[in-house]
Amino acid sequence: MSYLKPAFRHPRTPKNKIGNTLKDYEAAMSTLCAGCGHDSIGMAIQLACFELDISPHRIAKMSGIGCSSKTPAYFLGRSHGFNSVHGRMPSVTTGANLANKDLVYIGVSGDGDSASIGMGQFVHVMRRNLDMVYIVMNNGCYGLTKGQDSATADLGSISKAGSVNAFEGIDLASLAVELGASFVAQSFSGDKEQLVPLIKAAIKHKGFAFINVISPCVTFNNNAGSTKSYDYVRDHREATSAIDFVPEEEEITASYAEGESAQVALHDGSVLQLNKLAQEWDPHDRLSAMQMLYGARERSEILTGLIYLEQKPELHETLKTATVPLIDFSEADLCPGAGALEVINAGFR
Amino acid sequence: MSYLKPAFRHPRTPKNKIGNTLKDYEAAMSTLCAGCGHDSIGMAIQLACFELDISPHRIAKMSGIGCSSKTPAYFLGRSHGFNSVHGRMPSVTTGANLANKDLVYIGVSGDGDSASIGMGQFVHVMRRNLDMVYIVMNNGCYGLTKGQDSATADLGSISKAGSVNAFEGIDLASLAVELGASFVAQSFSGDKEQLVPLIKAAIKHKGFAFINVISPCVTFNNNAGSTKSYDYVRDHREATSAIDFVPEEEEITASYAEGESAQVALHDGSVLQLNKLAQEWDPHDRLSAMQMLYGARERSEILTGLIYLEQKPELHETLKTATVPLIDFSEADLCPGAGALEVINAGFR
Amino acid sequence: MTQRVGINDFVVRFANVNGTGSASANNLFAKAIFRMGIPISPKNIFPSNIQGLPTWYEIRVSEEGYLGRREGVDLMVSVNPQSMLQDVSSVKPGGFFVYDDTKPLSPGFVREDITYIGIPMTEMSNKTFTNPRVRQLLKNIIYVGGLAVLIDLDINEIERLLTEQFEKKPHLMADNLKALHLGIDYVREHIAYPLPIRLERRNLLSDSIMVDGNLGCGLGAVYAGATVVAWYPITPSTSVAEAYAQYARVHRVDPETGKHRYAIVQAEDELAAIGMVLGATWAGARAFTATSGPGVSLMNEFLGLAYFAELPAVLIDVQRTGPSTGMPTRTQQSDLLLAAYASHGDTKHVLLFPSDPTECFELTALSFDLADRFQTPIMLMTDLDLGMNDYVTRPFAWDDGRQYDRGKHYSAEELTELVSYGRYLDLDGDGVTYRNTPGAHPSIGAYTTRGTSRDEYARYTEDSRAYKRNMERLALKWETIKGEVPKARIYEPEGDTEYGMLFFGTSTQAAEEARDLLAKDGINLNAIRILAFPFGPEAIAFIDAHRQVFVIEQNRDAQMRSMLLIEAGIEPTKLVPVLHYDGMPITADTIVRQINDYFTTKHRDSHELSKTSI
Amino acid sequence: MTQRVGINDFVVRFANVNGTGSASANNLFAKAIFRMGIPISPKNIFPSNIQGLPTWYEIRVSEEGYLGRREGVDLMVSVNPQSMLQDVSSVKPGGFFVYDDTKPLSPGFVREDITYIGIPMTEMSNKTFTNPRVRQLLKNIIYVGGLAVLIDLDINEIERLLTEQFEKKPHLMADNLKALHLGIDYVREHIAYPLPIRLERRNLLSDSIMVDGNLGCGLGAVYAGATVVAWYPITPSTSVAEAYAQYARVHRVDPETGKHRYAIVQAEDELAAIGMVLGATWAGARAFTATSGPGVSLMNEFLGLAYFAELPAVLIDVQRTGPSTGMPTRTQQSDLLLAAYASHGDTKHVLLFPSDPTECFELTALSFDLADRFQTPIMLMTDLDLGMNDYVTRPFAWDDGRQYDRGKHYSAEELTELVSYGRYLDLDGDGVTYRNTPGAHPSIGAYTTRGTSRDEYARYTEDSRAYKRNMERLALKWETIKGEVPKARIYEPEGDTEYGMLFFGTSTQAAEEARDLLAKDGINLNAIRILAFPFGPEAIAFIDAHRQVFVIEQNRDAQMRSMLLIEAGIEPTKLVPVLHYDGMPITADTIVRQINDYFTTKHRDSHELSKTSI
Ligand SMILES: Cc1ncc(C[n+]2csc(CCOP(=O)(O)OP(=O)(O)O)c2C)c(N)n1
Ligand SMILES: Cc1ncc(C[n+]2csc(CCOP(=O)(O)OP(=O)(O)O)c2C)c(N)n1
Ligand code: SF4
Ligand code: SF4
Ligand SMILES: [Mg+2]
Ligand SMILES: [Mg+2]
Repeated sequence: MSYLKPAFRHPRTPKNKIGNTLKDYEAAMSTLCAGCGHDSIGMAIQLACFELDISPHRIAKMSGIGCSSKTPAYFLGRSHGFNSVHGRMPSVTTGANLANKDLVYIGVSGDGDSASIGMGQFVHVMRRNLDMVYIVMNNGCYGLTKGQDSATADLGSISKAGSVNAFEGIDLASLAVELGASFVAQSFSGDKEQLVPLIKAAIKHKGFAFINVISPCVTFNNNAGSTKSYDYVRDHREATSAIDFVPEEEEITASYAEGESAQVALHDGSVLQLNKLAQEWDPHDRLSAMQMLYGARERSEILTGLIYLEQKPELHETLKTATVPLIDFSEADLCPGAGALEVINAGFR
Repeated sequence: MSYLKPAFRHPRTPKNKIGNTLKDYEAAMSTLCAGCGHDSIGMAIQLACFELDISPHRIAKMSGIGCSSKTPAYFLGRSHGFNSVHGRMPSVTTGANLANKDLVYIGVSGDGDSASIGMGQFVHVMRRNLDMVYIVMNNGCYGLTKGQDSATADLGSISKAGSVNAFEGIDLASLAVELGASFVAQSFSGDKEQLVPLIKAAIKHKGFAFINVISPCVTFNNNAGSTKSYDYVRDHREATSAIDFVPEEEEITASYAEGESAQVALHDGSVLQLNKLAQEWDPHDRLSAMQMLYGARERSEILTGLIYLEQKPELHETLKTATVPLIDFSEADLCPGAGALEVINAGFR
Repeated sequence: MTQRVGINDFVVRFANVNGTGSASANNLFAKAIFRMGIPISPKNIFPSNIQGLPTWYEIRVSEEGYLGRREGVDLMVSVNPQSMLQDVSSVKPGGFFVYDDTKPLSPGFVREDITYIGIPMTEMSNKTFTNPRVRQLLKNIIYVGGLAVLIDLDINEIERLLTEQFEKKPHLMADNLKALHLGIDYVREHIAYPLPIRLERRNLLSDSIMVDGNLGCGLGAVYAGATVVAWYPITPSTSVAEAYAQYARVHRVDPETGKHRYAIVQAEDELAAIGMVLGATWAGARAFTATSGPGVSLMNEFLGLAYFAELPAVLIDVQRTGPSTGMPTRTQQSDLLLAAYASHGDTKHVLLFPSDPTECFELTALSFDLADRFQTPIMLMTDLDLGMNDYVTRPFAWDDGRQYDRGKHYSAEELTELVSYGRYLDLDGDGVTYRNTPGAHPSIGAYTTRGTSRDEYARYTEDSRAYKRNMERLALKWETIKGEVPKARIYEPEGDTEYGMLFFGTSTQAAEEARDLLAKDGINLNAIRILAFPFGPEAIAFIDAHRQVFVIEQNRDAQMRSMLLIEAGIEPTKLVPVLHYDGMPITADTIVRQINDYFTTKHRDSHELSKTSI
Repeated sequence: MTQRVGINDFVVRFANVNGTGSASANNLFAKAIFRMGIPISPKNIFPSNIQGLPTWYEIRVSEEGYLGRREGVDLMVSVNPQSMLQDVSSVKPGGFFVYDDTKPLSPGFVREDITYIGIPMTEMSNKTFTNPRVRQLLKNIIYVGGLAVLIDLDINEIERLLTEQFEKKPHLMADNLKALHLGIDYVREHIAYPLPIRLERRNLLSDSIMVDGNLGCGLGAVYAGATVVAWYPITPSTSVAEAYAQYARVHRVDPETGKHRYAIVQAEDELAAIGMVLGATWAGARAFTATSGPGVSLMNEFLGLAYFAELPAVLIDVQRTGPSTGMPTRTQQSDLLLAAYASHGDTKHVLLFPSDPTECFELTALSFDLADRFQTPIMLMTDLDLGMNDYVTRPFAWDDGRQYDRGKHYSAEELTELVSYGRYLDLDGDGVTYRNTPGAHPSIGAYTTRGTSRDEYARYTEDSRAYKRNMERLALKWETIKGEVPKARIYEPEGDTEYGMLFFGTSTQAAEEARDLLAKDGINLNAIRILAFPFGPEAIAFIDAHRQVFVIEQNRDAQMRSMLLIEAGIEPTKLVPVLHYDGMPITADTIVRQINDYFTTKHRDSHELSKTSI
């Protein structure tokens, strides 16, 4: 499937099943640097939502602070957004989701936002398996504050200013697997073919869906010697598989030789079709996912594609909250009333 | 080697090589609950320092907030201590160590202190490979605030109040391995035979040495159904190996069958002698350490002993700071003086 | 020696070891007095650890209804050898010292001016019971029995309370009764009773309840329709979330499906807790957090976001003794300045000051209305004394006709009818603008909430004028709020006087008593109790109308006075600080002493305090 | 049309797109004027993004030495079509509008009352250079050349500056010179020059330097012997740490071993940054962090610990426009209240207020002495305007005879001679006690630093009296500090007047100018500049001596005025707020306008502002 040819076509502007054009998923002009990877990711999000026939107003865009966290201003203009404070998007999204479980929560963050100041919340939102899509636009640097190394910068990576990073980088994907994220993928802002189906699957996944997207910063970290430059990533990426997102109602037609492909069912019945699978990789096995990641790291490869997927209770299931969103309960549903208070008073006499 | 019989003996009170008795390593009476695991860990720390012949005043005790973080008041009374704020011991220790690299930094923390509020700092102190010993006194609950589940409480573990923990616990040991901690071990407050040599090795290790010590909370989390109770831990622990700490000057005498034992050299030439090794475990291989931990978890075992060890630059090496502690530089060493300022001024004219 | 005499007017203090189960015995004792219809105020004075350290429980009995703390102990019940020396010395001359004479009293503990009463509690308990834990627990019930006889506490009330408590555990009941009567019998046989300080039934409290403030807060949040609670454990606020949970489990669980109409998250820290609250209110729910000083410090950045992005939030700050970790199990009113101006930049926050558990309930419930109406954080400034001690207080009340005030908020239908929607458009000229719920309308109303500056249509801007317009509107909103928060309570004037006293929260009971005491000494003071910040015009008018106003508060730096100076344009010499900050609840004596000092020294006209840093 | 006229007295503004290399061309232009010995003050007005949005660079030229911002542009250099409409309208009547006429000016941009000067910068650049990036960069140099001719800027100075800059890159030098002369030649050939607003060499600035405040801070920290720096990037403070690093690399690296006599850690966030600073000072080093409002909010809890546990720390707060994320690239003085009373409980913190880069250097260096002397955080309250803009200022100076004042601190030898050591024993009666260095002495001096209450010997205690003694000592220390922080600067009295003005930090330049302007109008004001909080007696005396004092500050809520009310017992009506808070640096005009308004309206005697919430 290609994102360039939506299944449903219209003489002029293609519309999706709910009658929206791609334009309905667009927003204000980006003010990021021309060529910034983040903008491509925003476009991929738009496209995924368009193709999944989600009404924009049922999507909530959540972010922290950084160039990456600004992107919600540049995609999905008809969705509500919450551009919060630095590193705290996970908690804000948790609260929002608890209040209204029926929106699609798409959180975008940066590597500074998530791996430095936001590390604590990042870890804990995974632990709670909050039902959301969490995309880190990972450029190995602090774009908005002019290019300092971030905690995901690889050891030895050279910044535009010429300094060599002396610390080991945090691998967000393996960290997510370790911490029990129920959907973990990795991709590249320059690879829409892979990114769009991954975002779709992430949206359809019930639980915490993490996508670590390498997204080069053209202004501060796209130089030779940087391991987050367009060139470097293009040369070093290695996919776990080719990937197709198949909506629930479509039939899966392609057939592949045994052992080379797999189908991963998502919560609502849609399917991720994985082709040309990497050897010895079982997307449902944590340890196998870890091995893939460690192996790739050893070979200086950037592993992309789906990495790990598991179905387990998301936060509302864990907390046993009502099926109806909490914001839909009326005063009558919530307030025990004067009568109950009499009984309560009596208990304190 | 047994902690009950120090090598050097004295007719009455045994003294160590620098002429101190164990008493010189003791402190005020504990105010923790009788039987609290934390007190045993404090005693193990004292013993390790005594047996390593470290002068107490060259040790700095660092902690956050919690019952665990109070323990520095109850061990090593002749060492300076810094009982900081909740979850922030790592940053305080980082600063102290940068200022004076020549002290032995022993940080103690709780699972609430490290895995919840302190997660961000915990992650980053590992990334920096700060030269310190970091002990989490892990009881799966918030002792000092009366027993709430902590983030390390296992899924399904039952608290004294009878509630069943609905969240997956964070495995601090595998997290530490994942994040590049250069020394990772796990132990049990009730097992001094294992704990004391591990603490000694951690002190001798140059870099970040993490020991996750299961330390039951007798008051709030020692009941049946808790996976952090004395009984549960005793029944479920599984050691990676038996362990002996051999100071640098001693000769290693014991001999073991090939493949069943290993010697791990520490920075100063002392050695950890590992006997009855677990199968397929290489303490120098991250992936192997991960596999051990994941395997144990699957079998509901608590893996104890040394888990992973690596030599890599600690923070001072990374930052290229002077060999002499920074606090030892005088004004003359630090201030460029009036002459230099003239040159600087000229540059701004 | 003259023994202290008094009917329904004395202070009993129990000296125990924490973690030994004394709390429930002491509560039993207090509750029985309450059931006799006599006003009491119990205070728990406990250490910041879990087991083995001294802990005290102090009950003031006051038929006159003075429920502030009072210094000095009339009757000490000493069950803790660790603190015995200190306990002996805190008894007032003529007072009584009940102790466990299983072991003889050491001569160092003997004072000539108090009466010693030995009861061999341990011995009796050990003789009668076998299980060591039970022995320890029932030793406490033994002294309750003994005391009952000594001070004429109605034994039927105690037995009735035990019956209620052990309804479902009859085996425990028997042992408890046995222990109770061991104590009763021992005193009846060996000691002259009753003491000159004793109780007489009064039935003054037919309607009152006895409950702590944190319960009031948690219950108030359930009643106000809060559905999302995010918190991080910290003494003394923990029981707020617990109380909410307790009542939500009863009243908010669907009996058929077992599904919850609420969500409680124990967050990873306070930053996350307040973040969750803001996410939840943004999405349209009512949400709150409860914490104490260190938590408020950590929430600073988010509080600024909430102020500026205009998000409702309710924060219950159960204050404890600061700064820093301070004394976590002691009380203080010292987070005022922090809370009022939390976060960088120009910010101001609404504070409410409850002074008893009933107000905790009422003002918590009101907080949610105010938060929705003004789209800003509302902080309930309670404290350890109020939050964790039982108070005899008016019963909780709820008017079933009351409706939640969700403030200015467009429904999807209303949005459809708008020509254009501007989230920050001040349509009514009161600085308060219209929200809408994310997801409600397919095409109108979507905007991005942010902490950066934006125009009336919520569009990002760095335009100085748009920024300034917004800041001016926020200042206007602040003016609007002044008229809408609970008014200060002005007391009936006390004769003709130019002097007033101003207080709030848990200083109320002691201040009221001090006022009466001073009046008896011929010093008349008018009085006002502040219920909210910002201050309403009535509070300013009160101060303006007096020559001098004593501002009574439980902190070192006269923080309420500072806020009055900043916000109300009051001449500093007018406001005389009366301060108490040692971590114990304030007493009437302290207040009387400081006010008397003021009048008897030269300070009268140009008091020093107002000129120095206080 | 009358054209604006003026020698060495006008405002030039450059309208550029950020990320296009205009900054260095504009700096070149400014520096060349500076080299002619004419006072200037450049201001960068830049967006909070990295590339593609409008950015302005404004230079005020003022022979009289008025270096505050001035409103209105005399000469606009428009190189950004995006903002052209706005740029046209901000030119004063009679002013000049230089633009790139590669494309014709759209008629909508034409005003009758200003003079348009077209220079085909893009065309010339594209014709001459091939590489697109070079074309963009050198277009900027072209307009510098053109402007030089227009306003008589000394071309030799520009060439000399280029030579210095490209000393090691001769190939760049040639292109730059070529571009410069393209501009020069074009104007000489096509346009009547010079304009009526123009420059004349004055050589007034023989000793002065031109530098920004953040550099001053970073350099000051190197000189003061700071060895540990922990920070987290945030605009506008980032360049403080960068400046420190830059000078440390030169002056603190052992030439033989390459080892550093300093350690800089980019922390994971601001909480960690301040934590590291406290750890370092605890261990005996001098350490600092630099941040802005959001960072200070996050550091609140640690600041309370530092106050209470008495740990030195230096925090450089480069303030920006709040609240919340606010306008990150605009200036404000609005973190004052937060900083002064940061953290829960009773806390007070020392603040210093530099007003130029030289003072940034001096006061940063002093901060380390004060922090060590008083064992408490010292916050340097600078701001974006001062931190990121170049100022013409006195040269940095250092007295080689000066010695670091490490405060009360026992050496190992002194410890040995002590009978007993109490970390918090007030031996000198000034509230300041004796530290020692961990690890220094084998048996004496070890104690535990903590945020919980403790006695004089640093032993944990929950004793109310010990707690209170400690809090009283901290209050006493605060009194001691008042006499030791830099005194306010009182200006030469201006005739005979009952009125005064009070200002601090970056309001200084505009306030001084306003004072002169008002004096010309017959309104005489005495003046005082605050350099530190707590306020010294000289500041209070100044206010006491005047009938009315205008308090000038760059925030909405009159925060400095609030602090004066709280701390100094001043009658509120006395302090008239003069406020500016739109994110742009304050101007003399704004101040003059507000003060004039005050005198021309009824406010004079009972001004409203002081009675309402401001
Ligand atoms: C509390 C706080 N600290 C620091 C900052 C300054 N700041 C803004 S963005 C940013 C880092 C952005 O890095 P990243 O998240 O990787 O986003 P990018 O710009 O690279 O996409 C920082 C440190 C801030 N806004 N708030
Ligand atoms: C900022 C802050 N939040 C909350 C608290 C309250 N608090 C004290 S100890 C503690 C948790 C302790 O748990 P842990 O670290 O596991 O230590 P333990 O007592 O179990 O040894 C908490 C939440 C605090 N002191 N500071
Ligand atoms: S600075 Fe980097 S991350 Fe930011 S917008 Fe530009 S290219 Fe993107
Ligand atoms: S409460 Fe638990 S952790 Fe705390 S001292 Fe007691 S047993 Fe130990
Ligand atoms: Mg980044
Ligand atoms: Mg714990």
